[in-house]
Amino acid sequence: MSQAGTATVGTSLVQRWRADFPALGFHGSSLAYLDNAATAQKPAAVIDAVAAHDRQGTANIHRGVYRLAAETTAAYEAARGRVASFLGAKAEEIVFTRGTTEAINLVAASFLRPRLAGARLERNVLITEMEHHANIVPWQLVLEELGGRLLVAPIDDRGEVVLEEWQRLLREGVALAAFSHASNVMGTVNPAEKMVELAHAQGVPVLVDGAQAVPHFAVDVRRLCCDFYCFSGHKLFAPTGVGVLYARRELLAEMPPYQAGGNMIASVSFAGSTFAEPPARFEAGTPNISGVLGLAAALDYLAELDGAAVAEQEAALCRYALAGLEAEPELSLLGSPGRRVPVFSFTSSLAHPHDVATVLDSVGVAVRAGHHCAQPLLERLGVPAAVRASLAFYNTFDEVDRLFAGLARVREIFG
Amino acid sequence: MSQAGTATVGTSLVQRWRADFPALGFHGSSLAYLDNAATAQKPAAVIDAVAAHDRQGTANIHRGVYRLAAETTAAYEAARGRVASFLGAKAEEIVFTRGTTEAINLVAASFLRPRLAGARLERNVLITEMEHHANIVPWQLVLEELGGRLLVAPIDDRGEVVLEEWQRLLREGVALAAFSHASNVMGTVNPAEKMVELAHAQGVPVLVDGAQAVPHFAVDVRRLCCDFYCFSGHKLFAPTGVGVLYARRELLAEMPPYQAGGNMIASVSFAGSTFAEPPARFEAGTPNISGVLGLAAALDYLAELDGAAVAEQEAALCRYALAGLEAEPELSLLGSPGRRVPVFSFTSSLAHPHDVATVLDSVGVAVRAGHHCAQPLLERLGVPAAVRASLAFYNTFDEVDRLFAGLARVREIFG
Amino acid sequence: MSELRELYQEIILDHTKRPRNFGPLASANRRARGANPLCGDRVEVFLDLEGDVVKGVSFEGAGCALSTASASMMTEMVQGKSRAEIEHLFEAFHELVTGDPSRPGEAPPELGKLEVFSGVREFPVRVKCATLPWHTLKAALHQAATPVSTE
Amino acid sequence: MSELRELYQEIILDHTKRPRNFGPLASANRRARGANPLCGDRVEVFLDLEGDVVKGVSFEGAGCALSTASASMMTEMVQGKSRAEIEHLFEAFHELVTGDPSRPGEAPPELGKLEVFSGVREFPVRVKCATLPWHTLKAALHQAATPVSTE
Ligand SMILES: Cc1ncc(COP(=O)(O)O)c(C=O)c1O
Ligand SMILES: Cc1ncc(COP(=O)(O)O)c(C=O)c1O
Repeated sequence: MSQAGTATVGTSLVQRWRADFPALGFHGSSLAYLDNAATAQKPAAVIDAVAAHDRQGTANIHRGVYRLAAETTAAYEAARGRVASFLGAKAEEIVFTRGTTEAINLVAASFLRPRLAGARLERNVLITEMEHHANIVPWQLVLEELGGRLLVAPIDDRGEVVLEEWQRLLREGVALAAFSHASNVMGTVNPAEKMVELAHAQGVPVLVDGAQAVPHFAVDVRRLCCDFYCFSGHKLFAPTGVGVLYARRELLAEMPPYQAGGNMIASVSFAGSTFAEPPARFEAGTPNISGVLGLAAALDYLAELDGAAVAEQEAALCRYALAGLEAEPELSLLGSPGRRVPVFSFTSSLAHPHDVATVLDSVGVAVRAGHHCAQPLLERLGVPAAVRASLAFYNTFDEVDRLFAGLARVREIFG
Repeated sequence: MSQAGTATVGTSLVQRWRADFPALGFHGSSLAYLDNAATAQKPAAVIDAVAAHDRQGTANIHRGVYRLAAETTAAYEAARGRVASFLGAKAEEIVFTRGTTEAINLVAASFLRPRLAGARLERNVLITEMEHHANIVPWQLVLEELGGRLLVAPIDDRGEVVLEEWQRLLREGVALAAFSHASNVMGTVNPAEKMVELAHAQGVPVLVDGAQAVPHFAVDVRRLCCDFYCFSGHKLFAPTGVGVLYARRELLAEMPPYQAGGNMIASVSFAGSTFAEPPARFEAGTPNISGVLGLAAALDYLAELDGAAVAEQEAALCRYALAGLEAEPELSLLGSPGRRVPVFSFTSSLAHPHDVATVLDSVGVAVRAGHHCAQPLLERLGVPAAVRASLAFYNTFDEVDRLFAGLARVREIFG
Repeated sequence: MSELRELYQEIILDHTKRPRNFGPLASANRRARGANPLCGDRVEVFLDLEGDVVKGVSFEGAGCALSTASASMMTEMVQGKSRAEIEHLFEAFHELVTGDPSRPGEAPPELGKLEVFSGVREFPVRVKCATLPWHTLKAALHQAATPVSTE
Repeated sequence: MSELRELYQEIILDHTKRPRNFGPLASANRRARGANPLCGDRVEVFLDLEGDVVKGVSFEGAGCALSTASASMMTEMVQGKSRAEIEHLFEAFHELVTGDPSRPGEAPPELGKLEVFSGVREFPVRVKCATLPWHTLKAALHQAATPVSTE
């Protein structure tokens, strides 16, 4: 497989990006990190922002009269504004969570639960067949408790949602529809605007799980028109322990609290308590302050990159990896979506995914093997596990070649 | 007020401790940080551990076959073991949360809720009058929803729980008793062993909120015999966004999941899902990996200090600050507990707490003013707000003197 | 230190210690409550509004020096003024206390002695203390004649 | 690279490709299921236990090379052995695959050709693959005669 003609962005530009990520330099050529869909490496700008905050003195937020507390609070709220502008939202529509999983749990607890507790006709939740466990199980638990069914829109053989089915199921008493903007297994980018539009045509509110989308393309929640959007910082080159729930202001305003404690209350007495306005109402206790600052630093870092060059490099890498994987006769790719992010899952007719991953690891290629927290999808696809290689803009053609070399080694051993 | 005779630990030792905290050096003598009960500054050991992890390459945990993932998982689980040994518990009894607030919310959701959902006679939760909102409101929300009363054991004029009342109320159909190991307002250290013993004599399980305790003295959950214990990393010189729930193994084993998503499941299908064993069952999604590693680094850092010297210095500082505050005629201290941590709240007859804090800030003393997330306690004490100065082992006599100088300035302006 | 003197000017301390127009107003036909729950400041504003004009005004409450002095001086300033004049005054006051500290500029003349609050701009966390009484007054002004509370 | 050859020795690859004693056992009076949900490995062990002694044993399932080979070789090794002997064997096997890689040491002779699994100790995340069949066998051994599943 030749790289000629595919590498459109200068190698030196990619090398400059790589230099921003200490971990890539630390491992040098001994590691091709191709597990970016699980978590991304962090640029020095993020690591340093977190460290600098703590080195220069931290304080708890929202309650301090003194300057250090006021400054920390201002920085925390500025980060909220930064995230809002990243998504095209308003600051008061941004709730900080631990990650995508907690964001979805928050919606399950404070939006779905109260809806189902009322005697509504709409008692079901509609998802798709390609969801991550985080976008399945929180709904299941509420539905089991309060009564209601999980409806599942099927995918076709390319790994794309069957839109007619999505549309049909939306009429089956749906209280909330939820789908991933991009699949963490097949890389499918769903036609989110269309899916939201179809849902809204039935008056159904929509949550979009953007965990695998935001690392790869720009998202504007106003254009999407979705009601909820969520993502994880750690997959977007930011620290672990911080994520985002965007929710339309009108929805947040009606939602009861999620967790309870400091910061989310207006007043407390033993007779009863009243709650703060959103977003504070949904951020009980001391938040992950340094994580939030790290997330803002990651967004700043990304904004300073040449966006067109990043997109071009990712697209070229994506084509190159796809072509190479399709060329191997022993491999079966899961899904062949029309629009995709560079996330590829496959099985080998020669070896189990775990063995493939072990061999790849031994040649310095980090990929994931398993069910990728999407057991129902893998069941639908008829495989118990798969290997997944997922790319970030900082990956190189050489690293993809390393993956191919590792797959050749699998053939040598198991062929 | 003279320091003679009070400073028993050599100044040079304290200066060495201070050198471990970059923020103290960064501000130099321009800042006396006396808001440690809100959040503590971080030692370089913690900041560097977090940064080093991300600089050397991170991976998501629990699901990776490759070495970097295995190493990260091992480090994460070693941190769990580290926390367990810190508390005298077993690793599988440690659940990582965002902080104390989330730990209590978890117990409210996965322990109290199922208990009250059953048709039990015990439908009440017993707390004390000195609790933080985090140890009040989560119970209120569950009690309001499922029916049950919040019982409140009163405190006496010294700011200590009236044990006879605690004992009496324990007989009033209590499903769970919860109290703070140390008060975040008055500094009171509650007789935790005794209070747990009294509860257990009535068969009542007990949660101890250790947020203000662990930064000041050693805690052994086996000796305490409590059922749940929780604390926040950020008050213990560790990063924000990580906290700990200890729960007895038998209790965790029976508790249903809290949040749902990746990592906490055994298997997922659209028909229903089964859940992992504790503690994984309670840690849905990607956790705050670097925060957890930072917490372990903080515990290691603290373990390497000369514990006796730390205790001596804190005790001497505590006596010194207390004597000085008691000597000012315009100040009224909230509580005068027999056993205490160096957390002091007071009001001034000359100025409102906010004005006091502003004046103190202008002379470089960071203290908190407000209700300290303990409105019911302040109501009981008859004050709408108070100033709080809270010390850590790294504070100095000079810094306490600076507080006194600031209070003199308050007298000048408002006297 | 000098910032502190700018903040706690004599006139402010005087109003803090001896608040004017303090206590309920018998003739009030509007009233509103305001609170800053995080710091415990509470204020209640009583208003005797005749048509568009403030005939009488008083306040009650417990708060810090800034909110008490602000409430006290506010009651003096708005006496006899129309809604529109008060709105304008509040805007100017808000501008005064939130402006960029590095570009002081002249306070508009209509503010009169309220100008002493210019020191607040150096203390952003205290802005709410100074403006709470004004927000509460505004709530009272926009009320129907029956008194309700706003928080 | 050489570690990899240590791990995937010929005999292991042979058992992976042509597992012995594969399929249900007609005479089975015990059976147990084991699973490693995170990687999708599934195994079922069938046992014909007469008194204390394994008269027949087979397995079924889908898994990686290591779990398949481990299951296959296990069925060969435990044939005709008593419970106590099997317990002992499992302990030795466990020791073999989890031992400190930097201190290799001799494998106990009773392990026989199971020794080829010593390469697993270099791959701690793969230990569960090799031991899953053994855990499942143990579950079957400790069962009452009626078959139940263990996960
Ligand atoms: C599509 C999708 N949704 C949700 C999640 C859960 O994200 P987190 O573990 O950060 O909460 C992931 C990541 O694994 C994902 O890929
Ligand atoms: C006694 C007590 N409990 C609970 C909390 C809440 O801790 P966190 O905000 O870290 O969740 C605090 C800290 O404010 C506290 O002092």
